[in-house]
Amino acid sequence: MAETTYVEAIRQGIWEEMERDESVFVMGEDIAVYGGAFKVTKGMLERFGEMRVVDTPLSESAIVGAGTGAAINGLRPVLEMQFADFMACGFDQITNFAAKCRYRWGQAIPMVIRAPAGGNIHGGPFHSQNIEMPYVHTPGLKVVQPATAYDAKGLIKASIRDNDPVIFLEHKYLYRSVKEALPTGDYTVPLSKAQVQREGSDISIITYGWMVHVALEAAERLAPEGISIEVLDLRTLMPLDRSSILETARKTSKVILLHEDTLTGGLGGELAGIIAEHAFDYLDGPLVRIAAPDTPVPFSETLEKAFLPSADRVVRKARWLSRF
Amino acid sequence: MAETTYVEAIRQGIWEEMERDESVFVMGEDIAVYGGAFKVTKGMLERFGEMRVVDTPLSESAIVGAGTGAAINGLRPVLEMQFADFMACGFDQITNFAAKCRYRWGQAIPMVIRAPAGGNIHGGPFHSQNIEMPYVHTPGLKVVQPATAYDAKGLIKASIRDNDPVIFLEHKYLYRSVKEALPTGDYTVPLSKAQVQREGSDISIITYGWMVHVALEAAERLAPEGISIEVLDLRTLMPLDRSSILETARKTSKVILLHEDTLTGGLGGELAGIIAEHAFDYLDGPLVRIAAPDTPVPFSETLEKAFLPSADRVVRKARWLSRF
Amino acid sequence: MSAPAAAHPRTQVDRGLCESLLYYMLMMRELEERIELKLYRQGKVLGGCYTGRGQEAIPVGSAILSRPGDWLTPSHRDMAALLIRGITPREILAQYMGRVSGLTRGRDGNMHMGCAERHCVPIISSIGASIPVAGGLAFAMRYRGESNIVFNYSGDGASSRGDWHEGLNMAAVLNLPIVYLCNNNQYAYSTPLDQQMKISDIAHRVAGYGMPFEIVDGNDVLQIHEASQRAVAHARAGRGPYFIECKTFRMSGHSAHDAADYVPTAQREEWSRRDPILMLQKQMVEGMGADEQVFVNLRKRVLSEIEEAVSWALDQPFPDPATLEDDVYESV
Amino acid sequence: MSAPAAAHPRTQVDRGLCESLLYYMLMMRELEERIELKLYRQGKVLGGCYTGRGQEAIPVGSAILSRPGDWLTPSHRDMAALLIRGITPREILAQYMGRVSGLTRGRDGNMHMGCAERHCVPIISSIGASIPVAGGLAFAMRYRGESNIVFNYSGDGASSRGDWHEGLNMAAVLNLPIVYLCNNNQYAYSTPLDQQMKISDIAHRVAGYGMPFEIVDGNDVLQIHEASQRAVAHARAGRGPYFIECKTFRMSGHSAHDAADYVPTAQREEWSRRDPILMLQKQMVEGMGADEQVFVNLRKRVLSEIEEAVSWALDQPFPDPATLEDDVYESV
Ligand SMILES: Cc1ncc(C[n+]2csc(CCOP(=O)(O)OP(=O)(O)O)c2C)c(N)n1
Ligand SMILES: Cc1ncc(C[n+]2csc(CCOP(=O)(O)OP(=O)(O)O)c2C)c(N)n1
Ligand SMILES: [Mg+2]
Ligand SMILES: [Mg+2]
Repeated sequence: MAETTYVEAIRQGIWEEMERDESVFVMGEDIAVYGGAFKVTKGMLERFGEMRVVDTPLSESAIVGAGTGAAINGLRPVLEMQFADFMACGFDQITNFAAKCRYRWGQAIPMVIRAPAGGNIHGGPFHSQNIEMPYVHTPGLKVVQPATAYDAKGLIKASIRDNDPVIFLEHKYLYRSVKEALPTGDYTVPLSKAQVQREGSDISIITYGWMVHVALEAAERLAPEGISIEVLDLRTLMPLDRSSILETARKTSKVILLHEDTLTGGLGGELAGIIAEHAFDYLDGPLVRIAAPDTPVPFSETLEKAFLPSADRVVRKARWLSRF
Repeated sequence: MAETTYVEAIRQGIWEEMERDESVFVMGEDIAVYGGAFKVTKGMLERFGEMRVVDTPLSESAIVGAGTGAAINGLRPVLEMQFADFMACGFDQITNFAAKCRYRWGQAIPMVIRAPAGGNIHGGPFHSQNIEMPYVHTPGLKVVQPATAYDAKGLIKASIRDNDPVIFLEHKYLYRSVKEALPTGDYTVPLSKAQVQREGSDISIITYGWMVHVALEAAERLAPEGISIEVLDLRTLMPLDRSSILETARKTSKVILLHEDTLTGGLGGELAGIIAEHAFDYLDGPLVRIAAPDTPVPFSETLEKAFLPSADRVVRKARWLSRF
Repeated sequence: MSAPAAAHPRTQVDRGLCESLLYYMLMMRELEERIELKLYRQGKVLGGCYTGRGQEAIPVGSAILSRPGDWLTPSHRDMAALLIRGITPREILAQYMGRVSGLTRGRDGNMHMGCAERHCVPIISSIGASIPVAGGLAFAMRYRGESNIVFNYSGDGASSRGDWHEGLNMAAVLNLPIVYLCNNNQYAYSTPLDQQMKISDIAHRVAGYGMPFEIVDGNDVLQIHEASQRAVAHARAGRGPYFIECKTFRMSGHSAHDAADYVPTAQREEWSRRDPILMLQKQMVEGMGADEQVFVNLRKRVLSEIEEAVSWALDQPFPDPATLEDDVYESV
Repeated sequence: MSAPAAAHPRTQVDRGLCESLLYYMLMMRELEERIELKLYRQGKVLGGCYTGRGQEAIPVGSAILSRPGDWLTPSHRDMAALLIRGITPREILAQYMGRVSGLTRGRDGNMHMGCAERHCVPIISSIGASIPVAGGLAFAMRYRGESNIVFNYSGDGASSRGDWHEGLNMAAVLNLPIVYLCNNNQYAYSTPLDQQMKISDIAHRVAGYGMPFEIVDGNDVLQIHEASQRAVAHARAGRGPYFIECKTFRMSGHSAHDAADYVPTAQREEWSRRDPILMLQKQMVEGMGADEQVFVNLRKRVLSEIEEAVSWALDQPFPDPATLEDDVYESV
């Protein structure tokens, strides 16, 4: 059976939802004729026409504002930010308006904002950032990041069907580096459900996005040493699947919180807060955070490599924690 | 000796720095003739003139961008956001440009962005938010929030003298509700130094801003019950004073992390992460977070009161924790 | 005040329409007075308190043309737009007082109100943000091939915001059915026009988007009504957005706490002679022989409706704190 | 191409100036070719790779007028502006290759380069963001009463951004000494002008800020130089900002990975006949009797300088990972 890449899985997911539901449309910069900077919307213009595949001027704030307006008026917009980094230009519209509509006036905003995020592509400070936290921190928004092609397709479809605004973070490095055979036919992956990607008994690694693969690699390397790692892929970062988080923490009693995003104010802290409050009695060792250091994302290979959390670092920390 | 309010302390601090250093100027909406929405810049136009007290059009992004440009070209801008909530409109300039200048090209940005933040003033969803976290999470920025008039003056002066961009959060409820006698003469309060506001031995409450006062009230009420509370006021949220945080955690072994900001992705998680990793062996009970729930800030009194963390809630949680 | 191109011939207006316009202007005026001068001072209205005193002609002359399928995005000085959409003084008063029966059920305050059923987007505090949002509302109308349109309201201050620019440009490029009503009341909070921009007419900025525009006397409801008719016809016909700049004046402080000392007395006095309600009444007397008694009766009716609504609203409960965390996400 | 008001008489240019202009245009062209067609394909340059092929006249004709105290905020198609400021091919090449001796010491990549000492702000990726920043740089000049000015460079795409609007308006209101060079190369990435705006001249938008503007042939370096002289004189004299729209064309994909299939062949061919380097050479031959040998020599000089710089840059070390966390904050 043919394998489908992560990027193609997202494309298929959007495509299928557009076939299913006339109110779904895509909008963004360079997404129609060009098919998007990463080709996620390739071919859609030809299939769905100009009204449903909308190229816009270079105006992130207007894209988000217009998406929100369209959602209020009965459509289901799927917006593309060319790079997640530039979502900062629409920050006010997202956090002050879209996120608060349901609470303020009971208005659903069934909108997805897709954003290619993450590093390891030599993108430098402006094209490599992980931007989940300000959105995780905004009540009213949901935040999703798939790690696999299967989840990418299932989660984008679930996000489009969801009646709340969803920030859908796509990892640029995974676009073409992961693939798998996908089921034919319609399926979705539910939001706010984490998934154990590898079972283990000694240490839990809680993570998401590209780092799921880094964690799995580390787990593989640690197995022969008799260190059994459980890898929990959060998949949805807000609202978090607290019960899966607490369950794995209680099971192994030792937890590593791993993310590509920078350390301070990253999701690792939130996870530590949940676990240290609600599973404290089960813990047999410190909660260990592994993250990028608190710097912009550097460009040069030597620096970017040192910046990004690696399987080596996870292996070393896990060994240390296992001796606790 | 006459007492000085928090708002007046900030005004004095800026004023003195403008007297001291010709390169300091203030810029923002309605700050010149009108003296600012909260009157922090009152009288400055008359004293320092139009070139140093600059009214701008309603353009937050341009204010921040222009401030950054002025800082690059040798000035020390002190920018006012009319409400912290609207800083969202300048998010890209702050996080993508100002924050990264030193790292990218060695360019110092000695700029302060002042922002009236926080609730308890019936401001509703758009005029009550605590917005520290996206900035705490941006390497290159410093984030400060004073809790007392003394610190307000000392910290604004230190922030203006600092050579990195500082987000200076002023709590609107404290503006006129706290005051004290201030030393005459020049003084500063160093950034990145937390302060123990009350010594105690049973439980540490780590907090900042208005919540320092809530914590102190709770401590006062708990004292007769024999529960001795230590209150640590962070004052600077980024870079954090990790050693003071760890010191109080190790001292009391029980910690409450308290903030007015909403729970998920709030600073409490970061603090939990630091403590659960680096003081794990000292802990005698779960790390308890007390924060606002994950909702927009509601307007109506009944709701806002339920939303904001209260001394009652702190007292109840502290009693529970003390029995651990 | 001049139109961009040809002068427009004055159309006939009937007396029924004028009475309707007058009713809404009076209702807005009196309701806001009641809120600001009584309820706010009595501490029944908390937080900020903004009014559109002197600007009533703008929402009234335009929103009266709206159809049920249209959407409106009023600014904080356009209460009458809500009234025209069928939102009641009861609901508005309960909103201002943070009661659960208010339009936002106490979650939001004062003029931050709107209503999905009646197609009014509650104001977005971030000034200018409603411009792109109007674009999206209108986009959905084009998407479905409707002839509905959006009425967007904003002030001079908004025209300094990036969102204003992005939103107007996008509307022009995508040919969206929007009528923009710009209330140029000469101040953004304390900032006079000449510190906001180096031009005198905001409408001229709009030429840079390739969009037709007009400049009208914002205190003359009939002028606004006429210009709006042209604009509405243009937008409904699928010819894209249309911009109307209404020259007016804020006959109050920015909000109730602001004494507006920064406004020169002469300027305020000049505009106080141009009260839009008195202007319409004069037009009705001179043009259609209406007599004072009509106005007295109308005002009486307005005041008694307000009276009734105030006592109703004062009886409404505050929201139950137990509902604090509802409605952040869809409950499933 | 037309100017806004009166036509400007052509000023005399001397041959020395022309040679200087030609040198920088050639250097930019050849250096970028070397980077894109060799180093990038060899994997020596990672990440994106953008060039300003066909647009060299714009930075060259304008930045040549800058004085040491001026500041420049070049866009991603203005490498020659950096060269004119004294930044060397060595530094640029090391920058592209992520070496520690590059302008950002490997922290940032390719054209994201600048230099505080030589008063060039490295490009801010968020398109349009440099416009408000230019305002602040210029504000500091006014603050100190200097006659220095800012040269700001941006593209047609930038004119859709809110920052563009906010920044230009603020510059007009505060009367800031800025010369804006807008390279209207007819595309923002894949998006042609008519999908970006419903007007044909960006400069006309600037009228809405109350700012003088000109529209020039962006491939004619002498026209740009002349217009820039007027603009620079205006700004240095304290008369505020000035906007020059340069009609040009992007003779490459958006970046090295983009084949630009969306550009109609006829359009590309038309513009390829208007190469700015050949145009200047023609003007030099026809107007001042320069002969081909001059051009051949100049090109040789450029190529050998590049050769030398490439081998130097290839020898430079990559940054030491131990320095990863330096320079986020001032070290005290
Ligand atoms: C982005 C943003 N910045 C600042 C404010 C604070 N503020 C509220 S209204 C206002 C003035 C608005 O002026 P204008 O658009 O002319 O409307 P007017 O109040 O005159 O009707 C300001 C500065 C805001 N609401 N949003
Ligand atoms: C805010 C923002 N959105 C999107 C991008 C991605 N992007 C980089 S360059 C570009 C096109 C810019 O067009 P223009 O301003 O005309 O400059 P040109 O590349 O044509 O010289 C885009 C969309 C960006 N850098 N910044
Ligand atoms: Mg106004
Ligand atoms: Mg372009």
